[in-house]
Amino acid sequence: MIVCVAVVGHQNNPLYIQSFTEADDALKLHHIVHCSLDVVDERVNNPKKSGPLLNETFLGLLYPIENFKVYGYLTNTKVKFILVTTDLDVKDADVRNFFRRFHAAYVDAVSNPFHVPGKKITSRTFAERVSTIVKSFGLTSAV
Amino acid sequence: MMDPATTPLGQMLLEEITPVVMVLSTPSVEDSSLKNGLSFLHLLTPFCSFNNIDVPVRTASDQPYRLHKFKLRLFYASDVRRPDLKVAKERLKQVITEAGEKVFSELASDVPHIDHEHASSEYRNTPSWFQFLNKELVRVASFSDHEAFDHPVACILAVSSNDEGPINRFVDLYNSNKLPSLLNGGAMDPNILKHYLLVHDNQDGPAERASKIFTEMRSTFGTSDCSLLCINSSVDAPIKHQVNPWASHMSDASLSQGLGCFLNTDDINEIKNLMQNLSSKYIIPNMEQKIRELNQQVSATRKGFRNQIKNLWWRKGKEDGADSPNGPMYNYSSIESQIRVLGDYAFMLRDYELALSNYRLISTDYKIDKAWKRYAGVQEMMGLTYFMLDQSRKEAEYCMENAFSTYVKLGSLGQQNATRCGLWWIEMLKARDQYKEAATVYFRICGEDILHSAVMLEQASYCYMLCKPSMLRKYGFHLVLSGEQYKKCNQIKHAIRTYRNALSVLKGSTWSYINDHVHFHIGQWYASLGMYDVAVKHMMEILACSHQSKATQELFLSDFLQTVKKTGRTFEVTKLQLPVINISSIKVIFEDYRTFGSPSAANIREALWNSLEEEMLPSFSTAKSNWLELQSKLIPKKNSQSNVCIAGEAVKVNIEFKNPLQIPIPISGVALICRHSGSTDEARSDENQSNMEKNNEIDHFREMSSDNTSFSVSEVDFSLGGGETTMVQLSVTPSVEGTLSILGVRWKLSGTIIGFHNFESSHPKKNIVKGRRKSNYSPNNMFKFMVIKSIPKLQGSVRHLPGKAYAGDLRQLVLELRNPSDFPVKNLKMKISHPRFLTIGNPEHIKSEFPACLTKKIDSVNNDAQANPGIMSDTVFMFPEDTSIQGENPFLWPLWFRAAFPGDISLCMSIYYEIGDISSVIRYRTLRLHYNVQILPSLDVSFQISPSRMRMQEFLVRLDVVNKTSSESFQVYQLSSVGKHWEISLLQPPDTIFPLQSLMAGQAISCFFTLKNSRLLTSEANEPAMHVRSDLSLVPQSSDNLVFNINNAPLINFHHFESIAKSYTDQGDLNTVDFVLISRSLKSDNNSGLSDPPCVMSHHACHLSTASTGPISWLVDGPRTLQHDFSASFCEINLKMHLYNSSHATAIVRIDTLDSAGSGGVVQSPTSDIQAGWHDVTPTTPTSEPKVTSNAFETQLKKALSLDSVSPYIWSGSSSTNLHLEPMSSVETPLQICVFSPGTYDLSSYVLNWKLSSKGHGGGDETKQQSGKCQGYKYYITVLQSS
Amino acid sequence: MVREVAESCVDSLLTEMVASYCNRFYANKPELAARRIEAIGYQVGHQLSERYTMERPRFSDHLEAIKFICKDFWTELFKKQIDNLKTNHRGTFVLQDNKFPWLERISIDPSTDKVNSAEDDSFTTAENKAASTISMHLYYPCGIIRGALSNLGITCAVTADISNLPACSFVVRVKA
Amino acid sequence: MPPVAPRSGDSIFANLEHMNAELFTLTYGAIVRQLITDLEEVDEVNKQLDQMGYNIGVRLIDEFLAKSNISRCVDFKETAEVIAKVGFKMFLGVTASVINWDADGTSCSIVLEDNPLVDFVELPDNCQGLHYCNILSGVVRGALEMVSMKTEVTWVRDMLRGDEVYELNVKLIKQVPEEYPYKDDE
Repeated sequence: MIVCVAVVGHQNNPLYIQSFTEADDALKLHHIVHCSLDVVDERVNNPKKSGPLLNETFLGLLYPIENFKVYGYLTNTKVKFILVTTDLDVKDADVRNFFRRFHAAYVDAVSNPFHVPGKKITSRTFAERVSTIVKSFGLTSAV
Repeated sequence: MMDPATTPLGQMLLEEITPVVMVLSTPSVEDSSLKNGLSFLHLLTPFCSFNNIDVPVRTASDQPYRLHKFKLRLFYASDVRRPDLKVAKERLKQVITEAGEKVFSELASDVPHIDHEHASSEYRNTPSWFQFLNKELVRVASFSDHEAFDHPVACILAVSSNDEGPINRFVDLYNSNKLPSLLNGGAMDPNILKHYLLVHDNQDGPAERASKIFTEMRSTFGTSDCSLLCINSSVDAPIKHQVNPWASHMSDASLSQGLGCFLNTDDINEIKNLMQNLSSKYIIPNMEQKIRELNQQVSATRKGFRNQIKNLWWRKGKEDGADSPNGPMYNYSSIESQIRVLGDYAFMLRDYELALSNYRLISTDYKIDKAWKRYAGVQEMMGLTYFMLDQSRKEAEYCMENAFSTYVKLGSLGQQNATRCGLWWIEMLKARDQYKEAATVYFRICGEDILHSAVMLEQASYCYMLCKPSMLRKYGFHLVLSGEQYKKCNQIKHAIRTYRNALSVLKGSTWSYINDHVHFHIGQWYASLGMYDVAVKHMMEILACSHQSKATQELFLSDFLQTVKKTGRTFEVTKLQLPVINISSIKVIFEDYRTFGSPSAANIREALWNSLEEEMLPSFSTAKSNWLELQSKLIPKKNSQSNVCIAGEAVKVNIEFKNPLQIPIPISGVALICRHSGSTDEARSDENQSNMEKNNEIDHFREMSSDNTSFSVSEVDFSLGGGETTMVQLSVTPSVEGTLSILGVRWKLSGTIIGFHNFESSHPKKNIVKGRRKSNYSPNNMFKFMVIKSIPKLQGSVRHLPGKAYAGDLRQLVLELRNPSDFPVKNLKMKISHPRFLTIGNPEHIKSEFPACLTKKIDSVNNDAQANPGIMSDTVFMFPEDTSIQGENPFLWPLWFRAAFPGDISLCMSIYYEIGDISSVIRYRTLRLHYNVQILPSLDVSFQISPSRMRMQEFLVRLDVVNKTSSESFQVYQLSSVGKHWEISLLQPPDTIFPLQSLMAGQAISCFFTLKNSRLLTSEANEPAMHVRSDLSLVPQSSDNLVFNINNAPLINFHHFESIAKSYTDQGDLNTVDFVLISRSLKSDNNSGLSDPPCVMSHHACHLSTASTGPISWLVDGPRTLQHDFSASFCEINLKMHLYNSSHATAIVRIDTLDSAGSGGVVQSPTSDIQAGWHDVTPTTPTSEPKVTSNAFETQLKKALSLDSVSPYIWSGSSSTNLHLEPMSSVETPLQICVFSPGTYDLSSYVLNWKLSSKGHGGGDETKQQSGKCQGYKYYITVLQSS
Repeated sequence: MVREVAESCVDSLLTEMVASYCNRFYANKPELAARRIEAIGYQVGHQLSERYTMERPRFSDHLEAIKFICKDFWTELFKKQIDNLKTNHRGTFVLQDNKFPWLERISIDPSTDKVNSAEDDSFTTAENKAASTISMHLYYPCGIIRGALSNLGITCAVTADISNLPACSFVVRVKA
Repeated sequence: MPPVAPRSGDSIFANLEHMNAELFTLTYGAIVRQLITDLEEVDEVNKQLDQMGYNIGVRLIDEFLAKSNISRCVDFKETAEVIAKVGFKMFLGVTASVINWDADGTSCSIVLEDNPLVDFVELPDNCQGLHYCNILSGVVRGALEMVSMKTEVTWVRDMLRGDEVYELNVKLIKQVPEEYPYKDDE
């Protein structure tokens, strides 16, 4: 199951972090997301490591930590989406599909004329959309 | 890549993996060496590492090479065993703690800023205790029996010259049952190279005895294996060694002074030579020798195909060997052990190829035998060998990984080894700049020992920082992790240190959760160390944590407050984040020459006031009075920009406080911080103020807040609920002249900590009251005032002004003014923003009661309107000269209020007055009053006027009244026409119009009047027009018939402003009539929220044009029915047409008579297509006003009658007549028709074309047309056949 | 479902927006009006680029991004591509549209001036008002381009050149 | 001659030049945001939006009449219907319905389930009191004025403020006479 999703701005500032665990591990998840940025940078800066998926928005598995898997996605506008999950076997297709829908939601959120670029995303609609996407994660492999 | 030997790992290996020499000594030997504060072993140690020993060696395959760097490790026999873990741990702990203390004390007070150069360098010279720690951890794993390089290669037997029976001592020194387990346990070959050393202490006397014994030794043990060492040769005073060789080898450098005080240079050289010989002549050759032998054996038994097979078979054979975790026990004589020994010896003599080949050989065996520990050990060595050979990193890492994981699998057994292996591995990775990997290994070797793992995590974090590109976030994360560990085994200072470093990563980032956590804990920990000030500083960072959960917020706040309490003093800090001050909300309200009757008045836009006061203020007046420039002189140039306030009058500041938290916070003692300086010389005091603030704001502030002799500030306490925002008004009242500047605001958070906020540092939006006008206002000026000595200030209010009223409501109000000061004021003037709503009354009105005063008095000649012309025009109203306002009894003046039109209006009035004494800077002031009134729609009145056809200049008026209210019911009381030349009369008695005398909510009625132009009437002399009935009571005579005098103030004034509002210019138009409808509200029991229902309401309709068909009105006059005998002849009928020109210009009128009746309705009058029947909705804006749709009637009539057939007739006489009509005059012209058969005829088939000769008439307005065409109106004549 | 509106909506909205800013709010401060209009464009461009770059690999260099603007981005907006792209390989790109839709639509909009002058206090003659209106209109697309590029990590200055109408070329100068 | 039957909004919309709404939506949003920053007071923004709408309406009406060959609308009631059914559809691609007429047919409500202006929009707290769609009311007012109907248009319900629809109350103030001779057939 997905424990946390995050949007991180192009200056590596958190724009949106939402954890979906009842446990109070917000801090830990923040740390995990925060660290994942290092990996994202690494992936992007020396693409030789990222190999075939050169410049693809989907960065794949960033790193496993404890019992979490951290996936990354980097938009063309240098905005990062981070997905933290506890699932053991994650289908790549699912993650891609998730990020695609998440991205759509994000784009609509920043299309709100009152949203200030680079500021936290406070939109209620966005939050709702995200939670539905998260809930449906893995269930619908229908791309 | 650099030479492996020079890398840290290389160094470490050359240190650690070197031949071990076991030392056995007699007590007396120790005694004599202890004189130098050294054990015998320590005495020798410094001379056991050789940087250039230069010994020729041969490899197993007879390749000659030379050894340069060489080292021996000396151990007492008792120490040749696995070290005690507990002791080691204790020592580590102690070391770390000391390091903690040391580093902590060096900590810079501010958070270290991170830059890579600095960072990496910091790591390059890692805290020495790291290295020491790692070394210890490596050592802990030494003297294991599964590896051979810790096995002693030689043994030194030391006997003192004054031991008795030295020879025997030598013998029983080395008796097997005292030897360490390694040797007699069978793990290694017990008969190792022995060296017999006779130690002579020169202080015990001359060396004869020694030499005697020595010769004896040589005979017994053989010459080569014996040597004599004389020490303590300096008999006299102890000597200081400037470079003390032992110091570096002692654990604590403190007592390194006295070391070796009795050893003179000869002694030292002697020791040097001894060790040199020992290693070069004995140990190395001996090892070399051993290598050769072993190699031969190994190659004999294991090299070559046959041996391989044999070996395999054999191993398969002893498959059933006991399967203990470290595999079967291998005797030193066993081939496996020998191969291992061979490998290790080769390694120690730098013959890495040989070493590697043998390790390879043996590792497979161990693997097959499942001798995992040994296997791991060999893998480990292979890895290191690869490294030293600097070939195939892959292999090297693979081996290390392999070894490590195998050790780990072994659990507790392999733990120390795992750690050691890990450390070596890490060093290997670091040597190759694979810091990231190194970090992960660190992560893997932090075992369950918390302290240990803390250190490892910290080292890991450094690795993350060092890798390229550096991973600062992981660096931070691991620092935090290690910090937690440190905390767990309460190494608080380390914890703080790591957390602080972590801060450097987070600095300036918006990762608030992490940031809060770190700051908070640093704070807590500092507090636990009793360093409260720092603690507070850190905790303050996170107070406004709106993003945190309620619980967390409570935790933070309570902890913070406790800490503050612990400091024991009232903390005073700038930029305390609780509560948040909304800078943009700050608003300064002060009164210089402007004074405000109410707060609401202060909120009105300054521009509005200015426009209102324009005419009153002398500064605006064109006439320059002599004291005007005096005023400008009095205010110094530099102050002209800064505000003026009056001593004794409060300057108010509105500030918005917001509580970002979900928990309530009590705020107390909120007050302004001000500075008052007696001098009006701004510039200098500015200087010292600014630099004062620079050096230390706080003290400056405290000092400010303390002095309150020259001014007094108000203090406010309040409590902010969760997420609450409150606007607080603070005030400062200067008591003496000078300059006052408001520096900031101070408050106390829940009674413990005092926060300051400095206004001038933060630049607020300038929405100071007068800011809008003076856009060049700089914030500093906004808070700076020039205090002048106190002057009178009027207080004023308007009595019983309703908050809500119905449109048309007319009321009498009273303006009340007070002047508490004892100075007189003069030249009062007043100006009102909405004269349509508010006009100034006459003083006598106050006495007379309302509404009676409005009614007509019999004797009163109604020309009050002219009596006070000042009111008629909406200019400034001057109060009479003699008005003096003083003391406690108020000055009263009547005002009239009339709700002109529905909507919310804000009434502004400004009262100007001048100050009696001349010396003051401010000579005049204005009192600004402001009131909001909500006006509800009440009656909706509209008129329609159409010319009557009965008589010239007589009109039919239709009045429509709709009650727009929801509940009120009104009594339509009186209708009056303004002016004196319109007479109105009812067509039907009032009670038929209003059966129940009142107009219910929502009800609409309409009634008709006739309207006569009395002027015309008087000109015609048929009626004596003594007194014109311009007022008309609409209630039955029964009720009290007091008639409201609409030509009297205030009604006439209001009417005047109404008509002005409609922007009609020409008053003199005689064809327009104005109506005033007076109505009263019946005291209805169901009161509609209104406090007091209106008792008199007036509705005004202005400039209703009677001249609907243009200036020309006419009347056809003649018989209506007549008899005629058509059999005799056709009938001629004579008619008269009266024409009247109501315009100011002569008119030329042409009457065209049209015979064909069919062409009846070609012509249309300009407005004929307006749908009759609907009228305007209540206007919401003053400008849009009811337009009365005139001659609707005519059209209706036309429609009505257009059906019936018209039988032809002809106009006799000319078909067109031309007439001249003088202004305001009437003529009459004859008309004649011929009718041929009896019937009813409509004589409307004629057209009047009229034209005004434009001369004479001011053609200013376009509303009046210059020429036109009028269709004749219906005139029916019936002709009967006379019998 | 992709929602659609009549083109005239956008046209009249833009016309009115420009009119309001030039004639009502900043009647006598054209440079301020221009800045506001550009800012509006900037925000729109910023948001659109986010939207239109979904589902596509990241651009590895400036040229790629510019090309994207010329092709897909332009097509989304105007149902046509930029007709000609030039660059001096030192950070200046010239995007030429031979028939810039907005230009021809707004420039032949007769009612604009009438309506403007209705509540207009600055007395400029109709034709140079028309000219100024055109240039004012161009601040909007310039803003869009700048916004889009900056969101793609390219800070630049964008100007429009209408020396040969109806062709219109946008000059992008990338800040080094 | 009898007026040509007005074509349905959809058919006009179909063969009208149209484009995807995003540009329109975002542009409007940006304008509103900019207005707020420039004018500071929300009421002022409302006013300006309405003004802009009015000007647009004044211009748009001709195209509207032309495209949907609707003969002159005399009756207010009919006009309102046309605006709702045809006007909104052909320009914004959404259909509106006209409800609760008052007794004397001078006031009604135009109701929209959604409209392209407000996609993505969420009002921030400091902008309550903003009529985000105020431009629409202006357009309606302006258009109606061109067919000589002076109206007062006000928002009754607004989804951005949590209502379930957008409701626009149109109130006829007066019908000013046409400039040119008015044929009434007897």
